[in-house]
Amino acid sequence: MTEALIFEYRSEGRKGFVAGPDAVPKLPAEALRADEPTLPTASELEVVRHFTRLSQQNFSIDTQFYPLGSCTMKYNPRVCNQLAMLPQFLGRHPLGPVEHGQGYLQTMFELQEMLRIATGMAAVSLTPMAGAQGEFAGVAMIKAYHESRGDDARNQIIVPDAAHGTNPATATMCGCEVVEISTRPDGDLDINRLREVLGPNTAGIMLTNPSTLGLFERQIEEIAAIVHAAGGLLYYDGANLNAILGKTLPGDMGFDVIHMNLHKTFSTPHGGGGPGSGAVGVAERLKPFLPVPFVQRLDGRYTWATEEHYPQSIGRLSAFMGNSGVLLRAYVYMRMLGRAGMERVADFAVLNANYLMVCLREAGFDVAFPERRASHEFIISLKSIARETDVTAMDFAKALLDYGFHAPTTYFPLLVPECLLIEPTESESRHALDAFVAALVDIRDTAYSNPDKVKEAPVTMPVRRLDDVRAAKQPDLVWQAPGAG
Amino acid sequence: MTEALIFEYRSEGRKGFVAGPDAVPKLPAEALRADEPTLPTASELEVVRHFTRLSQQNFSIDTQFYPLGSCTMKYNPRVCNQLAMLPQFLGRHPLGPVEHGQGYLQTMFELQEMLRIATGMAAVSLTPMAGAQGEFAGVAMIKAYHESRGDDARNQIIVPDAAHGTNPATATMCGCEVVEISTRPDGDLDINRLREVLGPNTAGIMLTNPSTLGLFERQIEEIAAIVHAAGGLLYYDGANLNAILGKTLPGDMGFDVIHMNLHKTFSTPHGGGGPGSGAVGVAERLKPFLPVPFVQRLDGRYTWATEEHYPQSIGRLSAFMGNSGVLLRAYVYMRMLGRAGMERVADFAVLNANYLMVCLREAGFDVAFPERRASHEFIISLKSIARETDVTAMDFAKALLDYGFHAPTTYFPLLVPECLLIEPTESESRHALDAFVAALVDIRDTAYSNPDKVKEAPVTMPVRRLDDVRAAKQPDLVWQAPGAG
Amino acid sequence: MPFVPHTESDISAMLARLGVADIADLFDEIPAGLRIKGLEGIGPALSEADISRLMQTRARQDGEPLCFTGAGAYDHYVPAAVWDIATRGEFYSAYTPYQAEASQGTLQVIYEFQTMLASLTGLDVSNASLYDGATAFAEACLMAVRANRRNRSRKILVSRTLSPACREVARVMLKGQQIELVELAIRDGVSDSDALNNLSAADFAAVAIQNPNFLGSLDAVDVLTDWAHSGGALVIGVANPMALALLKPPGQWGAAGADIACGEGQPMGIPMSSGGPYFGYLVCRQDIVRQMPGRIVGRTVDLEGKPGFTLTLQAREQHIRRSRATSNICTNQGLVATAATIYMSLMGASGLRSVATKCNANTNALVDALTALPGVTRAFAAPFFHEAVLTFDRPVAGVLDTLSSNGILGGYDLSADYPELGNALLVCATEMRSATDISAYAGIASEIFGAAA
Amino acid sequence: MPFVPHTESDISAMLARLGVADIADLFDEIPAGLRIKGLEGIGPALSEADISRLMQTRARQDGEPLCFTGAGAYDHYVPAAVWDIATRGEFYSAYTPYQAEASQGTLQVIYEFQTMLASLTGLDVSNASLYDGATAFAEACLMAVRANRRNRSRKILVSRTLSPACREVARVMLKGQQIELVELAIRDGVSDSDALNNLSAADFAAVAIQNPNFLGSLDAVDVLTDWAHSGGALVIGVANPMALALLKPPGQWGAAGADIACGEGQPMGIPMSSGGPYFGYLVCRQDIVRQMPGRIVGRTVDLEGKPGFTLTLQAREQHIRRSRATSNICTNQGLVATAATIYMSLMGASGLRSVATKCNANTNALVDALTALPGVTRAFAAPFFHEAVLTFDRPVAGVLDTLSSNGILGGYDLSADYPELGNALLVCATEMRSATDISAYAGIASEIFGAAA
Ligand SMILES: Cc1ncc(COP(=O)(O)O)c(C=O)c1O
Ligand SMILES: Cc1ncc(COP(=O)(O)O)c(C=O)c1O
Repeated sequence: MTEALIFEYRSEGRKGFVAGPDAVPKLPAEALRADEPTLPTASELEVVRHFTRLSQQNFSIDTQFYPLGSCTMKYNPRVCNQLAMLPQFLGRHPLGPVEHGQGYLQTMFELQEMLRIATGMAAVSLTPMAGAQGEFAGVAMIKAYHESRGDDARNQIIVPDAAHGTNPATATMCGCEVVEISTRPDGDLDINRLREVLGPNTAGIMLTNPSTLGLFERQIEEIAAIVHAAGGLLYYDGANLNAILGKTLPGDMGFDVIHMNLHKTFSTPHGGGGPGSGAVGVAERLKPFLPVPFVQRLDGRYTWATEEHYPQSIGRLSAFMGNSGVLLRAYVYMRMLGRAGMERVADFAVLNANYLMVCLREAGFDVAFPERRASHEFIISLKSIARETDVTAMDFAKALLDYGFHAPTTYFPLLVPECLLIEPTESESRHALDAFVAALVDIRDTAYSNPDKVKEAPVTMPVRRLDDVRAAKQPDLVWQAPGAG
Repeated sequence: MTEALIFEYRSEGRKGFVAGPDAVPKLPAEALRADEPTLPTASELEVVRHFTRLSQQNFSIDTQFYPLGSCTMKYNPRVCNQLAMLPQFLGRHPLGPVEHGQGYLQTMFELQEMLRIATGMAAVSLTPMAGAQGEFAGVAMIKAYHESRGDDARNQIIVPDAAHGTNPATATMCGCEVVEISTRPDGDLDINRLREVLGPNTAGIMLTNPSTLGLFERQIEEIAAIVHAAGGLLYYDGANLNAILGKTLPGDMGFDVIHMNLHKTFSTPHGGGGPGSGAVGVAERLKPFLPVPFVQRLDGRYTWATEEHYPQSIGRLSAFMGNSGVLLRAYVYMRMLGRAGMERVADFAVLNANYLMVCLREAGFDVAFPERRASHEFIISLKSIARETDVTAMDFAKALLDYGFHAPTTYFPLLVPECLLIEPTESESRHALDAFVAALVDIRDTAYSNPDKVKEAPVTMPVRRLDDVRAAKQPDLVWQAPGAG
Repeated sequence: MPFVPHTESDISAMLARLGVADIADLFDEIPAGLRIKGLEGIGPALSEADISRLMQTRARQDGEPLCFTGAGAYDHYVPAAVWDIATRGEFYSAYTPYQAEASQGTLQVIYEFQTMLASLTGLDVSNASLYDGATAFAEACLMAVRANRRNRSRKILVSRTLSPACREVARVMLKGQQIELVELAIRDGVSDSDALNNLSAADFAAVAIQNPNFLGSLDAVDVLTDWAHSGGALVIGVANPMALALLKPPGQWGAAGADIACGEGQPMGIPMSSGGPYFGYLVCRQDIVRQMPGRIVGRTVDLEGKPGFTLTLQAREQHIRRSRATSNICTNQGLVATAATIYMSLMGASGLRSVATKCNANTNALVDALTALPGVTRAFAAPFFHEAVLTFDRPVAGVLDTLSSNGILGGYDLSADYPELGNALLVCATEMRSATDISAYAGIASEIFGAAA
Repeated sequence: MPFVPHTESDISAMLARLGVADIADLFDEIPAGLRIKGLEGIGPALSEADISRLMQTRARQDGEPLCFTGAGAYDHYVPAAVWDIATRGEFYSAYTPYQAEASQGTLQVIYEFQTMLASLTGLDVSNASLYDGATAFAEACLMAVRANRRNRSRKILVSRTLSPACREVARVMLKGQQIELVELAIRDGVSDSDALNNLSAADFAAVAIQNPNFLGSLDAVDVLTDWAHSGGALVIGVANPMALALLKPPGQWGAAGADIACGEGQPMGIPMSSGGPYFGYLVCRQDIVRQMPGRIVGRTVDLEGKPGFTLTLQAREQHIRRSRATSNICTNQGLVATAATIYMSLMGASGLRSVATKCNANTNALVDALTALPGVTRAFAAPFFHEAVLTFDRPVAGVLDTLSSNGILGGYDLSADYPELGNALLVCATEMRSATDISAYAGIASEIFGAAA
């Protein structure tokens, strides 16, 4: 059943939430608004019912297996939410004095430390509010580093063609030029091409390792050596950290700066699109440039490190210090894992991915890099099925929804045609993986026996396939009261 | 999609919730159990997913209009839950000293007072844990009263034929004999018949007013007079208090004892069947017999009233003092309503019921008592439709589910054939009522045009109609591990 | 208007449809003399912010003392997921699952609940919950009287080691039906089996035994069970489900096992919450299920043969059988049972065992620490699960007061319920009590008892 | 194992299927020299009960001081329903709605969110949220530079009354693209319109105005808007959505209205939470929507013609346009926007207006109480919404310290950001502050300032 818009519960003269009797504002009349904004006039019950019903129209980790590649949809422990929402944490004003914040600050300090250790970097700042902002901080630090040395010509950022879109977009935002380099058929970087593009304009290279192809870049040490030799720095996109947690350290690989997606590796919830956290870690030489504020400990007291202490800092990226509530959740998660638990993350994320990859390969699916180990994710290509049946990766994705599975990432990375990027995560059971294989096999069988049926999918969702072209051509982005347009 | 049983996630050797390393119990070996109980071995994610998915298979107030007659399914404000679950309330040991309980005890005392005022009684005890236990307390007090006066022969309890099943069942539990009396065609009690059955064996009469027919008993003053004259006492089943809150008082009507269903009138959640609360109020003469403990105030300090203070008390009905958490929710609700809000409850519960009744009558449905005002609920009879189309009240009920409405109460009270007992409550909007009327009209149209379609309903629920006969004939009440039976 | 959605224009339109001028007219069947002006004495409405502030103040006022009291309510850790899920609107705000097709969530949960309770207790079938452990015990007694077809006795032999609250509630609930509880004496903290020599099992509809008993001790379950059965009495086993993670369940007591088991479900994920809502569980042998009070969920199939769940065996219940029902219970503790089901699912058998074991270890540690003080001794030698009785050289009340003013709930003073035990205190240390907590207790106790700590 | 469901037997079966002996073998593509022994320095795992105890201790340690500080984060009441619903698993644990058919819940909520923000600000279209108010401001500046087709300026004129944090974040985010923020001076607590005489609007891509401004005052929005438009500069309006319940929205400033509006969404049901997660909103005129950064939800139809919601206009975004995207933003603040949507739905326009009005009254009461003290004066005469600047006869820091040790957050010390204002303090009293709270502040202040209170 579709759900009306909340505005359609409109009832003339209904009062919203009762906040008690009104005072008259002490404000000049000409400053006041004349119209009434289009906000709902629904009763509390209608509001609760409306949003509860809407929630039921979502797939989520709490209700479905959600193997969305590159997104690390693992279990978000409920206790992380519960403890992050303790009233004192929720009620703390961001500008409150440190005397009323030692508990909070200590927690943030310890989180910085744990993240530092988990990545092998020299220091961590928690301010970036998502991966992309972490990237921004990282590239800005790289630029600031070069500038601090008078090395002003370095404004090229190299990114592999398989990179996530935020990487090139970030480079542009930082005023850099993007140089794209290709991937070899074996999935590793084309290192000869890299050599060609490196030069006096090279600011740095952005990599994620394992890459978005789900492959560990085996030449990483060599890459680090030649980029450094060319005067460039290495940026690590930590979106895929889940694959290596406790196994190897970006710091050891030679990276100078890294962002971590706490909403992936450290299991803070995605919330239907955010909030996230893109904490950044840096090698010693980038420490002076870290975004402020972060937390420092002096004589057992926790205080803010600011521009005052770090005058070369790239500055501030948020009004206060990032997404604190997200950081609290990550902290709770990490403390509950402890050392052994963190090391197990990569063990089982990688075991699950390889198991799923092998099961699918044995079931006859084309794995994009069959000679390679999967990291925490891997790619299958449906190109030959699409050619033979006209059933595409998109159709498979939609059909999976009817089986009660969220679809993997489709059509990313761009270089593998008709691809599904599949990331099961460590929190799914073998049972779930086997059921997912069975569903894909079933869909493929249907693709050959009755392709139209697959192309019709989904049929069990609140809506059938949506007209995206119309959405973009005739954008309907806000509701207009009938007769109001 | 149906959901597997939680036991079917069983995975050999999986550990449950991690509570840290195990100690060895200091217990004699022969006292220990040898087998392992059949508890789930699911992962935390599987548990969360399983129960979240199961929850989505329920209709509820938070998701559907739920006009279940006699059940008062009104909005349960979320804040009541939030405040009842403050950590100090949750963590308070029931035997904790009153010094660590003044906040809690004061709240309970004030709740007693508010309920006393709202019913016009002399005193209130909160211990009964649901309506039926409140009834037990009430009848036990009536018996204790007669016994205290040496009036030992009084062991008959009179109940109208429209009474809820708990009324006669309670009388039996208290060791009384049940005398059923009939209802007149106009819906009021057959007062002549009442006169006949009254006598020296009469312990009392149990009434609910408005009755389960949704009608206010107009002869109540006369009834009270003759029952009292015959030496009996009057019991008020407060399940229908929503209809008269702030309009009239059971105490004024002449009732000696009343139970209130806080999970109806005072909006504590039903929770899929409970917990409830059946607080009891009494007139002066029954005060010595109230179930203990309750809260008393002495010199501004709140303490427990126990057998010590009330030696004639019928005693205790629960290990501690009833369903405290439910009581806290009712308290918050009442304080948020305040006097004006409480008076509005009956206003709008009754307005909604009469409006819905009139709309249905005008749409051609047979209202059971068309000459009468509805109280907070009313009855329609589908007898003629059933005769003409073979589509029954049960079929209507099932068909409503496919329209996204919970069904009204069916086949109760027993004396109206093919009946639906409909209680909209004050928290539903006119919009919801109109949509409900439209659905019933639509189902009736279908009953005439395509009766099989209605008899097939529901088709949008997780299951189709269930085989109740098989359920009772071959009871499958617990899951057996395969091969274990 | 709080919780009423109507606007002025809705109201006028609705009244017009009804042909009345005023809402007050809808109450015209109430005799004029009975109509009131309103609820004088009820204060004005509080906003949500105001009531929040008020309740927070009251909650804070009560504090969060360190709890070493058990005696029927236990301070266990409740995982965050339990109530997060149980209070989802679809569970929280649903009614009893009368429309099975629209209530499969609740119904399946309860079926799973029944399975877990049956298995924990080692018996065949369970109902869907009763109000609390004490009323479950009373219902078990009533059930036993109905179910015992070998004798027509209206007497139940109840050990004095059985919870005083349960015995009191049973007394109240059994009184009307003239069923009598006969007390079996205590010796050394357990039921006095020697006293059985003076009794005949045939005189009793049932014998009721709690294990671990109210005093924390493991009781003589096998002896009592076999004695009862030898005379045709049924056996009612009362047990804390947490203990059943470790201990032989009622279904395995003696040669044939108890016939009925019941108890307080609170330890299964339910906060102490000043005493409720908790839930009572009641399980029994298959052959007496039709004497079971309360709701029962069964698994069946729908018209397409797909499995589904529904309330069943309703002919036992008040809404069908009315004055001849097995009980008057209607509303039970569904949501609490739901939470318990989630709790038991999260914990699994191994999780429960681990908690139970920690409770046992912590109580041992506490007992050791306290009995090291002069003037404190163990009352009995019997092995205990997670509660034990200590005897003091002085009245318990004063000791508890001092502890309380130091933020410690020191245990349950037994002197009113068991005067024969002298200055006796029942203590409990669950898995929640750390070594530091236990030292804190011992520290204050050592000041009281004047030990050179 | 916490959050890993595998049993030993699962693991062996899976490894067997993979043909490897050990999980470690799956990491064999990592060069040997890079493999580590594990994460030395990370402590052992804590159980859920232990981490709960730890976090509770830390939370308690920080206390709950009475808050009279605003400066970008406001202590409003958040109805219980807001986060109860927002944290339902289906909202909480979903990803970005890439599969629209399986994400209609989130998508419809965001469409409703967009509608509310557009309406509150009086503009045409909204995106689905940005990180916070400060980054939204920076993105608004970037957007204005892209959108202004009349001039190619890379300068933005920004009033010094605009939040220092917003200006700093914008500086950081704009630097790489060589976009410059030019400061417009303050006079009497508002933007100095006279200073415009020395400037030409044509030199700026946009003019940015905050109203109420950071100092709480109502700023000269009409004059500045018209001046900007007269020279072809766009106008970026920055506003607290709570204030928009009462005040003329950016879309109505001056003759033509602001072109872009943005701001911090925290007052809409989001706890202060040490600074985040909040959300930034960004709205604009229809004709420049394709320069908007961030996600946008549109309503469309499915193949049966039924309405449904989907992410749209994605060609602006990084995953499609990559280095030429409008922004690098990907993950936004979806859940927080969801909570805000629920909050605004509960409150409605009348509820917001009532809160806003109370805030205004309370801050007035506070200002009156404090300025009654010797040594405390109002800094400016300009009308204010719910924040005002007070000037002290002594350094602010010492006063705040004394208040803080009495459990009161007394406001925001302006002396670092606005040294020209002297000993200036920005205070705020939201609807949450009772008369008692205000007297408590005034009481301590009167002790400090030595008044005969
Ligand atoms: C590989 C990669 N890099 C960067 C990002 C950007 O992170 P965020 O969405 O948190 O900005 C993502 C996530 O979508 C990603 O998968
Ligand atoms: C009229 C009436 N009386 C008594 C009861 C029994 O109340 P409870 O279910 O709380 O025991 C009910 C509720 O079902 C009822 O509707």
